[in-house]
Order: sequence, then C-alpha cells, then structure tokens
Amino acid sequence: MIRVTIDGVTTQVPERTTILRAAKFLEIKIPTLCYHPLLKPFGACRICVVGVKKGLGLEMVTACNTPCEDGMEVVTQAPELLRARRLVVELMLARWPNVAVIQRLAAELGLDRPRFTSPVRDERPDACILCLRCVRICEEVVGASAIGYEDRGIHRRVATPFNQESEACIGCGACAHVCPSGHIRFEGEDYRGRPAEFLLGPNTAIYVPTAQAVPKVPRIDPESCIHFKTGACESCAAVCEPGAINHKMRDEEIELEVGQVLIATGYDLFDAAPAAQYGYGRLDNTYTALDIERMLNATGPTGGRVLLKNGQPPRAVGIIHCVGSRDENYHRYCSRVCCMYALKFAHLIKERCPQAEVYNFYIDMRAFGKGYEEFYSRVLHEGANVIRGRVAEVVQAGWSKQEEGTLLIRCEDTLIGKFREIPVDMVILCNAIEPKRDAAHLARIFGLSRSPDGFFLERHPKLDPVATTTDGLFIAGCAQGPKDIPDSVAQASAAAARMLATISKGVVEIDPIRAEVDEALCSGCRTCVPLCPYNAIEYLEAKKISQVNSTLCKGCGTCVAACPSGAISGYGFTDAQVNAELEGILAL
Amino acid sequence: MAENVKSNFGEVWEEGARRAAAAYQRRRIQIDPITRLEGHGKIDIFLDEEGGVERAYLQVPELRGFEAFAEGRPAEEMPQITSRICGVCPTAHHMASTKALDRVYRVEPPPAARKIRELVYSTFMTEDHALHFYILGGPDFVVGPTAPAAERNVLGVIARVGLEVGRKVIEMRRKLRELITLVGGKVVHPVLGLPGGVAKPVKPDEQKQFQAVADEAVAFAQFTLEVFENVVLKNSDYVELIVSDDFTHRTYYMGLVDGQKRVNFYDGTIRVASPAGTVTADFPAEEYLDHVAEHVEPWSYVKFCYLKQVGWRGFVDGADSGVYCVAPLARLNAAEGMATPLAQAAYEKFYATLGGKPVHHTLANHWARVIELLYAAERMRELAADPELTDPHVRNLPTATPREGVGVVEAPRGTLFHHYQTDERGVIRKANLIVATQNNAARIAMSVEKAAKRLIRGADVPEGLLNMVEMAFRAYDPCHACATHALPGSIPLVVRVRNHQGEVLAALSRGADGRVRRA
Amino acid sequence: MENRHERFEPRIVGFLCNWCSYTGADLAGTSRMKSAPNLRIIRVMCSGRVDPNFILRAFQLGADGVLVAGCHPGDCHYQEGNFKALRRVSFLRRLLRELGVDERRLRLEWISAAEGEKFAKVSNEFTEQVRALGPLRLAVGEERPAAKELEEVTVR
Amino acid sequence: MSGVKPKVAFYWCASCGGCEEAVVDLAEKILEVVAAVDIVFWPVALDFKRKDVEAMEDGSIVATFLNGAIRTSEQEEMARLLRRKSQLMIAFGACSHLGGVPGLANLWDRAAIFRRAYLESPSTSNAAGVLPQAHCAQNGHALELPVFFDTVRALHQVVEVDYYIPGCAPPPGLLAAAVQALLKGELPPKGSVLASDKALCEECPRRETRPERLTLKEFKRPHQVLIDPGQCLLAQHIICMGPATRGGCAARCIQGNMPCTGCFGPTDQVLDYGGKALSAIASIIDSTDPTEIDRILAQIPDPVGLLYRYSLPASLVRRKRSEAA
Repeated sequence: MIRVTIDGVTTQVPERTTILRAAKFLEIKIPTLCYHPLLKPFGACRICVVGVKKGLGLEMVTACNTPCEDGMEVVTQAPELLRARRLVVELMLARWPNVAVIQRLAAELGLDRPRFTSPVRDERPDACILCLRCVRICEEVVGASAIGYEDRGIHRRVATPFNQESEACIGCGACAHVCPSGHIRFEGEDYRGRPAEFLLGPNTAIYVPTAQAVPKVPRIDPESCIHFKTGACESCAAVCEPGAINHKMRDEEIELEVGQVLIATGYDLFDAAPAAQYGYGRLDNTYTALDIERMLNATGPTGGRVLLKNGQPPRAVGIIHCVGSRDENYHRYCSRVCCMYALKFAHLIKERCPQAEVYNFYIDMRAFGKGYEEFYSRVLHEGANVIRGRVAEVVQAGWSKQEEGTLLIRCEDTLIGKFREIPVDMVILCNAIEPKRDAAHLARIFGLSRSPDGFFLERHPKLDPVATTTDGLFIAGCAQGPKDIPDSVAQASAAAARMLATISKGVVEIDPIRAEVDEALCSGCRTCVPLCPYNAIEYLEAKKISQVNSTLCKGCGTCVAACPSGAISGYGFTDAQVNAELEGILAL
Repeated sequence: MAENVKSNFGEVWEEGARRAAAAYQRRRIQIDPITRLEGHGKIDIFLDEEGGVERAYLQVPELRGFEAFAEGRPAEEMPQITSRICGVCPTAHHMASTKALDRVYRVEPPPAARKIRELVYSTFMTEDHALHFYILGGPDFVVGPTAPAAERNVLGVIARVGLEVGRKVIEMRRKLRELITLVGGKVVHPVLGLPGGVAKPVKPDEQKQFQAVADEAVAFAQFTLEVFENVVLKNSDYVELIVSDDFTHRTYYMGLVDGQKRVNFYDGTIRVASPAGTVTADFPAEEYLDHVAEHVEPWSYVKFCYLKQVGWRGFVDGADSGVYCVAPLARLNAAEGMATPLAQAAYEKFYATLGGKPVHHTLANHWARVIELLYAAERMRELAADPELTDPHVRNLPTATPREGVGVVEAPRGTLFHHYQTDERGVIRKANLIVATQNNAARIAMSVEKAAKRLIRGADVPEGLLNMVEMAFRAYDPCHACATHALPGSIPLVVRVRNHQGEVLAALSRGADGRVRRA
Repeated sequence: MENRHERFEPRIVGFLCNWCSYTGADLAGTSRMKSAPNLRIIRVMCSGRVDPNFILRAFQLGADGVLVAGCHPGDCHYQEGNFKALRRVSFLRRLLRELGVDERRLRLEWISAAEGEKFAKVSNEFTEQVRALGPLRLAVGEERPAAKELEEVTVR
Repeated sequence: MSGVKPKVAFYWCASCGGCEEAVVDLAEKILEVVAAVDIVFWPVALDFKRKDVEAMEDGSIVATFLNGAIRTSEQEEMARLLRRKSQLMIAFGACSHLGGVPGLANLWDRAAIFRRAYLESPSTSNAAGVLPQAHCAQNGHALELPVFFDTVRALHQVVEVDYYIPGCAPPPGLLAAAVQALLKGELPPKGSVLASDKALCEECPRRETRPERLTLKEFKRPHQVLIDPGQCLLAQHIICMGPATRGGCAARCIQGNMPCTGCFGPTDQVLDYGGKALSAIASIIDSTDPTEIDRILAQIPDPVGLLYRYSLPASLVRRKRSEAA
C-alpha cells in the first residue's frame, strides 16, 4: 500500500492505482469524457487533468492514466487546472456545439460560447466526438476489433475497415453501449436489461429469464454471450461487485442412482405453420394460444394489453378451436384443454378491449370439468360469439385502404347451415397438444410402450393409469395424454404416492421370473453368454460353466430358449410349464 | 380324433399309392403283416414230385433305402452317412464315398492324404480279414466242418490253436482298430474323409505306432497263413472238399487292379476275368454303368448284379451267364499277382496248388483271403514306413463346381461302387450304390441251391445239409444289405423243405447248444 | 377327407409377448374388437423365450398353425429378444418346409401393446389362411403302422 | 452254473452291425462278459430260433440289448416278443435310441424308396418293373418277405424301453459300464440314458478355445475350410452339434478333427434334439436384418440332415409330411 493525498485528504491505496480511481475512492469528483471503467486508461480528452505537487509548483497530469506514488500530493481544483479543462472543452464545443455531453461539461465549467470557430464544425447533436471508446471496447473488451479510426488530425474519423460492413462485427452493440454522444446507435429498439420474455426478439446475453423467475437471478445465454464467442469481455463479471458471475460454468450430464422414475415430460404444441389454411406465420396478427398467453401476461411484452402489430387494439378477434386436433389430417384425438382456455381468452379479450368482437369457432364445446359449464355461459353473457363449425381458411381481406390488414375467417356455421366469412383483426389458433418430439427416444430408453397417438402407455387405461408395464416407472400429465392442470396434478400426486409407498416399504417385490443355470447340466458351451441383453451371464473359468447373475437377469428367457442342453430353466416359464399349457389348450 | 387317424392314414397312403402306381406298373402287390420270417437270411427249398430239389431260394429280408435318403444331403456328409450302411466295413464305404467326392469336386488329394487313406484302408482290410478267418469263416476248417457247431466258433478255434493264439487274435484286432481310431476319430464310422484329402495329418509319434503294429501285423499274417496251410492244406479231406464240384461255379470274376494289374484294395481299374480266365474287361470306375447291371427278384430285397455285356440268364454259371463273383478269390482271379513279395509268393503257391487260374472253388476264398491278409499287412508296413506320411499338407480345398463322381474300392467282401450326382451347391441329387455282397448275391444263391440239390432227397434231410449250406454261404463272407454279419461263427439260418404242394416237410435250425433241430 | 361339408375350424396356438402383443390382445378385447376364437394364447415374457420346440410340440399336439408375436423391431422390452425370435422362426420355417409342413402354418408378427386392431386383424387373417391350408394332423403319429399299410391294396 | 448266470439277449433290427462290432470291441473284456452272463438269444451269434424264445417264460430274460430301428413288420414283432420275455429292454445304439441314420428314410415313403432302389437306380435293369413283395408266387412257390413300413421308428415308439445306450456306434466303454451296472443291480431310474447328462462341450478338448461371446455372420461347410485342429469348430464357422449333444463319447469325431454330428442325441432336458439345436444355432447368428438372416441360413444346405441326422423318427415331427410347400 502507498499513501496518497488528494485535495488535502490522505488515504492508502494499492500500488499502481490511478489518481482517478483513488479520487473516486475518496468521492472526489474529477470530470471525464474518454474514460470508461471497462476500458484501459486512454488519456485522450485531457479533461481529467489534475495537478501533482512538485516542489513549489504543480505538474499537470491526466488522472485517468497516472498511477499514484507514495506520498504523492494531488490537487483537482486549482485555478490553472480549471483553465486547462475549460480550454479543452471550449475547443470541443467549437467543433461539436450541439453534442449533449459536451454542452453539459461546458455548463459545469461555466462556459457559454466558445471563442473560436472550427474549420470542421459539426452541428449534429449526435456527432462523433472521437473519444474512441467504441474502438477501444470493440478491441479491448469484445475482442472483435471490428471498428477503428482512419485519416489524421482534424480529419480523423471512426470507421469500419474500408468503410465496408465489417465481417468481424458480431452485432453485440457494445460500441453503441459506450458511445457518449449517441453517434453509434443499435438498429431497432434499445432493449438493454429487459427480462427475456418482454420481447420475442433478440436479447442481451445476460438476462432474467422471466419476470416471475424463481430464483429471480440473471442467466447467461451462451448463444449470444460475447465471452463464449471471443473469450473476451466478461464485462458483467467486472461490474458485478459480489463476483457472482462465473464464466467457467459449463453444462454437464449428471448421473443419479434412482430406484423409481416418474416420467412427466409434458407435451409439444402442434406447429400450425404447415397448416397453411390458418395463415400462421404467413399473415400478420395470427397468433398461437401461447403467443396470446404472453400478450395477456401483465409482465408480458405488451404489459398485458391486447394489441395488433400496428399498436392498435383489435376491433374483432377470431379464436379457432381444434387446430390440429380432432382432424383426420393431423391428430384424431381431442386436445381436451383448448375449449376452456379459448373461452378464457374470449373472457380476457372482452375485459381488456371491451369494444372488440370475439368469435369462437368450435366443433363441439367441451366444458366437462367442475365449474366449466358455468364459465362457458358466463362468457356467452359477456357477449362473446360462438360459431359451431370448422374453419375452412383464414385469408387476407381485400385491398381497399380501410380493409388493410383485416383478415377473413371462412367457415360453415353448422347451426344455421350457412357458409360465413367473418372479418377480424386478430386470429388466435388453439393448436393441438402433441407428444414430445423425443417421446420415441425416451420410450426406447425406458422401454415404454406408446399408444397409437404417441403418448406413453399406462399399464391399464382404467385400473392403473399412472404406472407403466415396467416396475418403478410411472407417468403423469400430458406425457400420458392431453389433460388440464387439475388432472395433471391429480395424476402426478397419485404417481408420487405410489412411489412413496414403495419407498416407505423399504423393500421392492419383483416377479420371480429369472433364469438359472443348473450347474449339474451346464456343459460350458457359452452359447448363452452373448445372448443376454443385460450381460447377466458370465462364464466361470474355475467351474467351467456359465452362471446367471439373478439380480441383473430380467427373465426374458432368451437364454433359456437357446440353451442347447436345456441346462437353463426360466422360473415362471419353464419348459415343463409351457408344455403343460400347450397340452392344456390343445386338449380339445 | 379316431376317424382323424383313419382318414389321415388314408391320405398318407393314397399319396404313397398314387406315387407308387407309376412304379408298380399295374402289378398287384400284397402286403401282409403276419410274416413268418426271422433272421436276416432265409432259405426256402421247394421239391418236385419225385422229391428232388426243384428250386431253393436264399432270401434277404432287409432294405434301408440309402439311395433314396442320400438325396438332399450335402455331398461332404456322404462318407459319414453311407458308412452307416455297414458297421462292419464302414471304412470301405467311407473310402469309396470319399473317393467319389474327389471326383465330384474334381480335386486330387495331396500325396500324404492319399497315403493316409490307403494306410488306414490297409489297416482296416487286415483287421477285417483276420476277423473273418478266425471268427467267422475259419472255424469251418480250423475246427472242422463236421465238428459239433457249438465248437465251431471262435472259442472252438481258440481251443484248437490255443488260448494264446486266441488272445493274440483279439489283441491284434484291438490294436489295428485303435490305429484306425487314431486317424479316423472312430473305428465304427470314421470321419477322416473329405473331398481332396483327409481331416487331419498323421503325427510322427502316430506314424511310429503304425510302424510298430504293421510289423506285428505282417508276422501275424504269416502265422495265419501257416495255420491255414497246416490245418487245411495238410488235410487231404479239406483239399478234396475245397475242390469238390459241390462248391464250384464257373462264373466271371471281378476285382480292382493297380497299374501293373496287381491286386489293389484302394485304387485302380476294374478288371473282369471270364470263366476261362481271359480278361474280358478292364475299365475305370466312371464306366461301371457300361459293365455292371442289377437284376430284381420279387422274393428278395437284395438286387442281383450281373455283367451287362453278357446279360442276365438267371441263376446259372458259364460264359453265357452274366453272373460274376467278387471278393478275395475273384480279386486273385482277376489280377495278375500281388504287389508285395510275401503275398506274391503265397499267390503263386495258391494257383500252383489249385491247378492254375482261374480257380472256381468257392471255398478257396478262405485261402485267398489269408493271402490278401498278408498283402494288406505288407502294404500297411510299406505305407507306414513312408516318410511323406507325416506331411502336414493333407487337404486340397475344392474349387471346381461339384457335379458327378464315382468312387470304387475293394471292400473285404468285394468291389464297392459309390456314384453321386450333385447340384451346384454340392447337395446330392442322385446317389447309386452297389454294395460288395450284391455282386455275389447271384452266385451265393446258386451255391446254396447246388448244395441243397446235392444233399436233399425227399423228406430225408441229412444233418450235414445245414452245415454244407452254411459253408457255401460263409465262404463269401456275405454281408446282406451289408448288415448281416455272423458272429461268432454262424449266420442265422433256417431251412424249410417243402414238397411240391408247398407243405413243409422239414425245417432245420441249430440251437445255441449246437444241436440241429427238426421241426 | 371326412366332414368335408362342415367348416374346418383350425386350432392355432399364439405365443404372445407379455409387454406388447399380449397387452395388444388385451386391448383388442377391452376395445371389443372381434378376433377369431381359433387362436389359443400362451403368454411369454418375450418372443425371445419361444423355444422352437414349443412350436414343434404345438404342431405335434394337434395345432394347425402357430403364431409368434413380439414387439416391433427396436421396441423389445429386453432390447433384442424379438430379433432372436426372428432368427429362430426363420430357421424353423426352413426346417418345416424340408419336413413337408407348409411354412405358412408358422407366422411371426410384430404387434405393439397399442395395436389391438392389428392383433385382431392378424388373428383373423391367419385363421383364414390356416383354414385354407386345411388340417395338419401332426398329432396322428406313426406309433403303429398305418392301418392301410397292413391291408391288401390294389393299385392300378 | 449257467443257472445262476443272468440270461441276456441281443437282437438287431434295421441296423448296420456297427453295434455288434462295438460289442466285439470290448476286445479282451468280451470274454469276461461272455463268462458273466448267459447269452440266450443272439441271432448274429447263436441259432436260438424265434420259437425257442416264444417257449421261454415271460420275463425270463433279464435284459435284451436291441440295436437298430424298426423298419419292417418282422422287426416290430421281434421287438414285441422280446419285450414280453425280458425284464429289461435296453435300446442299444443310435438307431434303436432315436431312429438313427436309416431314420432319414422318413423323408420318403416305401413307394419312393422302392422306386429309387429298384426302378430308377441307373445300374438297375428292370424293364418289367419287378418289385420285392411281401408275398409272391415264384413258378408256383409261395414266398414271403417282411412288410416294409412307410415309416422308420425308434424302439420306444414300438415297445416300452427301460434304458438307452446312445451312440453310433456306442463306445464299448458305455456297454461295459451298463453290463457292470446290470450285474451289480446298480441301474439308474427307468428310462435313463446310460451316459453323461451334460453336453459334449464339457468333455471337448477344444472347449476353452471357444470365444466367450461367439456370434456368426457366416457358416462354412467342413470341406470349404482347412480345419484348425486346435480351435473350437464353431469359432471356425463350422456348425458343430456338440453343444446340443449328450456327452459320453470323449468327443471322438472332434478328435478326428471333424464336427460332432450328434449321434448321442439330446440331453434329458431336451424334448426334441433338432428343435433345440436349431434354436442354439439361430441364436448366435449375428444379424437383425431379415434378408441377411435368410442369406446366412441359406448357407446351411440341409437343415434336416444337420438337425436330425440320427433322430428324425424320434423327433416331434417324426417324418416328412405330404404337405409339400
């Protein structure tokens, strides 16, 4: 540590601490412009000039890049210093009269108008003031070096190489971030620091997942984080005082020894885009249920307001049921939850924009649950329209000015037996619940069966809907089939209870279906060894016979069938038992 | 279920019958489960009004149909499958079959393999001839044709020549068979034969064993020849018996000969000598169909071979009848000598004593067999001494597409033909087998009839009949359907004598006590 | 052939895998699907347990057809049992052909637990196929020679 | 003296005589056997006649060793007669045990066999189509032959059998042991096969050379490869029936550097020899692709001959059916 005195106040700072840092530490304000905490000291603008006592006189140095020395005495407010700063700012003001930061500095230093006129006067309010923070951060922090400066003297400019769009730029926006004059701007809205879900577009590399995230801490998205691109930056770590950010963390696979598994992997949503007739991804203001859930969310991108793309509230909204469900072309089954959430949308939209007409296009209204039917009638009373009939297609309305952006929903109203075209501003698709894309893969891993619709198969549709054919393996929720939250909760609880029952019992009873080698009969031919899918059969060199490890053995019996000398017997399904069965069933 | 049974058999039968129809060619067959037959050889003798023998039938009630079920088997399995035709001479079938495979695949075995085969084969011939001389045929002479039958078996022989010799015989046989086991894996149905070679080479120490035993074998053969000369040739009654007309048929003779026209068991050309002794044919195995034909009689499962170019004239001898004879006597008659010195000397003495070639006396087979025993032992000794024997290169892998092949060897009981046709995968399409004894079948039948005709006068059937008939029979060392070997001394035989109405006048058979019984 | 006019009801044995085909058969039942009653089912833990001797024994005991049903390739509860069944059945069909038994009497099918419909379809189809083939009657052995074999027969 | 000696009978049906040879191969021991028992019936050896046997008390023979399969009516009758007269009926050798190689004739029927043997054989000249018959009149003489059945049967398919001595031919050792057990009255439970109950691999000198996890993409036939005498034949892609075959022969054929063909038949636990062997062979095929599996199986040219070389009559299917597929 070394001793340093600034404006008469003495303190101890580590060696090589710059005067600026020491002053910050003593909360003594020194004006800066080209300085940035993430950047190496540059000393270009000379605004941070301070005086170091040398004998009787003052030696002027820039605070940002001059390290303290032991016993050094620094003054920041001496008149000659202020004169020096004023001159620097006055020259800048002459060149960039309308740049906010410079005007502010000028004001602080009591300048109103410069005495000089600049040959390269730039009156833009966002003119580049050549602080070169952008160039430096791009080099020092981002490590991309996508921008630099060209020409000399008064002609010096910040630019990309040869003024071409730079390959090296990774579009991180750091340059814009540090630009004091706003000369560099990031295309599109400024999104910095917002939680991810506020917008459906790109995001900062570090963000808070959702407004109600638990725990509510930011996470780094390795896809967009500079550090994981260039290995540089770590700015977040630099500014995070508790040092909570660790860039060394990596995704890892963890193996757990478990006795039971509950498979509640949920579902995927039917991708409505290929179903071209609904216009999803093709026509503006066509949303899926989940998009709308986001929109209706108070912490969502629109703060819960129902808005069209043009920012206006919709005049009419069409909610289409059974998109991909109950449809020979996609899924024959009913997704079970859509009717009710569709009605919920109708209810909320009515509530948020009362003037809007809401139409529900349904095949059958399935309000089967507790209190559901009541809710249905309530929504009807609120004035939502329901039209019974499958929607044929959604099309762009004609091209007249007032019709622009309006959509037409074509369908047959089976109740009045008429073909109808309903004009709406917004279309909401209740797309089907599908088995997880990786359900097949998962089924392989766990040896589960799947029903024709692709959802995992329960042991018995009525008597054992949470267990599977494999002991210790349970299923719950939409992994087993489309269902709503209460049902999922009920099923999951049931499964959990089942598992707890086994755990509390402490012992597991397994079918005594196992294979065993009769030592007295085994000739040690080893035909069986390569057949066992569980490597449960080993050849005992000492005894010169094969042996089945009965804890590994699952009792499939393939070795029993293969054993050429009949030395392996499969308990529960011995040759004698099966032959007796045969004699029985063929007796008549 | 009950009617199911019947109807199912209905179908099975109708299917069989339909297919049989073509074959049976409008013949009416009667099938009767209540048969009175027994044993593997049966003789029915029918008398005329005067009580003289009109006709005697030797019947073989045995057939297993190898020709049929060889079809569809892989060719390389034939040496093992066909050896099951006969457990007494499996090696003969094994070798004939293996040689046929060489031809089917058109691949030559390496020298060592060829020698191993012939060595094993000579060992086998030595063993089998010894077996016959001491245990099957020999007793007739050694103990005496008129001795009570209870003594006319190996035990009797032992009693006559001494227990030591008896043990020697048994021991010799064991040693020889152990050698075959050494190379062939098993002695009954060996496994060494493969197209283009043998399954495994002979190790040097094994060769030593062969040499040791071979020396013993030669000595043993010489001793045997001595015994024969002392017991038989020194006994004028026997010699008389041998040359008596009762045991004489002037037929053709067939045998395998080497390049110098000397007797060979394993390989060579097939030579035929006429009753006059002139060579009428000398052909390679492939041409057997031009020379050999089989005749079918409704009263026996065995087929009767005859010379195609002479033709079938029934059960008669002479130059006009195609009936011919194989086995030791025939081989000697068909050849011009023996390939080994000791045997050659014995060969010359044989003809000198019996008045030149060809010898037509059935009983001379015994002597001829002993000469062959000597040859086999000598040949064994030659091969066992061959340095090339232990060459590890004993297989040439077949490369040609398999087609057709004939393999011939001299089995102890005569020339043995194996003939296969295969498809391109080497799976048998057709197989034809002519088993040693079939060649002799006609002449055996004749011998039986002749003995009967001479000895039977009306209902008065002399005790000696059975024995004479048996002697005529045994001389050929017959092997009916190659499976009716007699041991230790007599084949099961019942003789029924019927008058011209077919009523049985007498039935003779012998019991364990050796007494001849009359029914 | 006796009672030619009566419709022949084949006797078919089905070896069904506990995890798929057997459950599939169950599903067919609970779904009230019609499937031929000719199929007499034996449950095994895996089609890989089906010893070819079970199949031969079934034929010998009077079955006219045998169905072996397991999980679809890749879905085997025991990873590869169904492939083992495939190998054995393929070989056995070759053998049956050689023994003059129509190989169509032995059938291997992949039926998942969800395919109640397929199960019903297969058992119906198979039953009809075997019906068309007629009785096998392997049960009628040759312990005694054919009665006809001993009678006097005239063949023209 | 001979009174106290147990009476023993030998008989042979459709066989090759190899089993008789096996008896003689007792060599020096045979004299002891002959001394120990009283052989009352041995057609190949002694001329006791059928009527002599018929005259005996039922069960007066202690044991009958019968070899050969049942192919003709005569053989069936003799088997029944001897069964009646004997306390123990012992099937001796593969043919009476399982049907044996002659049992392969069950792939044909009588008509086909006759046609092949007496009409189609190229060396046979039989324009008149003469065939052997059970009854025939030859110039006025009535002659008889035993009926030739369509189907070959193993002994136990004709009469009750007490013990089996396997093998083609049985190793003399097994016979000696059986006779000893008989004399000492130390026979195992009725119906036993008097040999090891473990498969051949147990006594195979090449057992340890078999890879622990052996699966095959290819089968070879013995004539197609130079067989390494030091290595498991299956490892050399040659199908050896050892794993499926009862031991007790000291791996004779393998000593001869050729694969086991299964003459000892299956072990006690196995219902059908061929079916079980088939299962074992199919199991080690290394493929999951139906067409490839078929290609591999096509390398086995003769399934029946491979799987039922000695046991077709005793198998579950027993004989070829008329239902040609």
